[in-house]
Amino acid sequence: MKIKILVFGQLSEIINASELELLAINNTDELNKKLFELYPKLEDIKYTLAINKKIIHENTQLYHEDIVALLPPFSGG
Amino acid sequence: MKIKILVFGQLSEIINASELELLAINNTDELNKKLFELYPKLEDIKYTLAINKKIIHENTQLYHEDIVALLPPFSGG
Amino acid sequence: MTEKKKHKVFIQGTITPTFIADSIAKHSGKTTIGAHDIFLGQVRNDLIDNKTVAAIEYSAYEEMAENLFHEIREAIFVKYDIVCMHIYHSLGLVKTGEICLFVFVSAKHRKDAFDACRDLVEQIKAMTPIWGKEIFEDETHTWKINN
Amino acid sequence: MTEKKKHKVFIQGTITPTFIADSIAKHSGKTTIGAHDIFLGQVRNDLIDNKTVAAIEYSAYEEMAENLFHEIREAIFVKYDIVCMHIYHSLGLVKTGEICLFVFVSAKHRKDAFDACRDLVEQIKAMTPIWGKEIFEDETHTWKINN
Repeated sequence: MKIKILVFGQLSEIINASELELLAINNTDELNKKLFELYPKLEDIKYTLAINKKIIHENTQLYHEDIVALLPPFSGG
Repeated sequence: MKIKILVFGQLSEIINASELELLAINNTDELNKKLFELYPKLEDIKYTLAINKKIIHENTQLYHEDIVALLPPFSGG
Repeated sequence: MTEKKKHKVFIQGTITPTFIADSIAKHSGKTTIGAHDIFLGQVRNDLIDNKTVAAIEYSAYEEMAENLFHEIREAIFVKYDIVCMHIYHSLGLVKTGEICLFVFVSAKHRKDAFDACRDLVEQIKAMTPIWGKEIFEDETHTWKINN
Repeated sequence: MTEKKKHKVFIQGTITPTFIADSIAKHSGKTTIGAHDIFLGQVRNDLIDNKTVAAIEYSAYEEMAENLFHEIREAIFVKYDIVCMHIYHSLGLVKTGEICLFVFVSAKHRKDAFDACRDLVEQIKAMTPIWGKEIFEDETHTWKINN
């Protein structure tokens, strides 16, 4: 099982990439835990997750080839 | 004593002029009375008076060379 | 204060998109501005008693209107935190689909721009001695009523 | 409905006054319109920790933003009695004094134009995945925070 992660805004400076792939992640809680291990500075910044372009607010099951976006606070306009 | 009357909007169609002069008018109540005598159709249309570009809402003394404007409801914009 | 008084509001005929673009472009040097709100009034082809409006002919008590525009401007500057404000209103004939009113408010933040622009438009409609004669396609006319 | 989805929101670089003028001019054929409200966002030269913003570089999750713009549009059309609506947002570099957001709402009556335009701007700011990187004159940067 493979998850594609898209990284935006200031998070891309912490992760130092705009895209990454993670394997064997079952849900978004696991994903966040994994990300905090890999990039401890992520814990300092509030971000929201979107799965396949839909924002989620609770722990959500992930499936093979899901696209998860890490969205820091929006600042358009 | 001479008062200059400026006539605007649809009132100019009733009075058939955009300007007129009246003599020996002491206040705005007298002015309205005189106008209704001269142009009975004026009674059908709500209008406001301005003396020297200031709107008045009560009977007001008039002085020589005052300029009184007859203002039908505004419809700018 | 006296400088503000010089602002010319009335424009003969319609207000063109090019005129609006030039007005917008002039604000690029004012770098404290973060938000503009622009209101445009456009002449509608209203159907009144089965006749279609083809144009509006605007007239005004110009001197009195200019005094009032000045007073309204001053009060808006006191009431809202805005950077600048422009008002243009047509006189004479404006055809359906053409623009007859251009109100332009700029502020640091959008809330002030929105609040001030709307307030300004309402005051212009309610308080300034301007009249619209709605001219139908058959050349008869009626006098516009604002709501 | 599908036609509305085709609207292109993102524009590379600043939105020019000429582009805005062309957009206004295109509405002269829509003679049921009586009122336009236009909101423009302009890049401010904010002072942050003693450094002056020289430009903002915008990025977005474009596919997701386009879906959201579509949803926001549909909801606004249901909520207000408006004739048409256009949204343009810059991507990439926009310098101070330049325009980065252009929201254009047209309606028969001014109340709907004002209400819908403001609602639209607030929703765009709150809901669409767009980010502004504020670039200072010394080429360092910070990430914009909306309020």
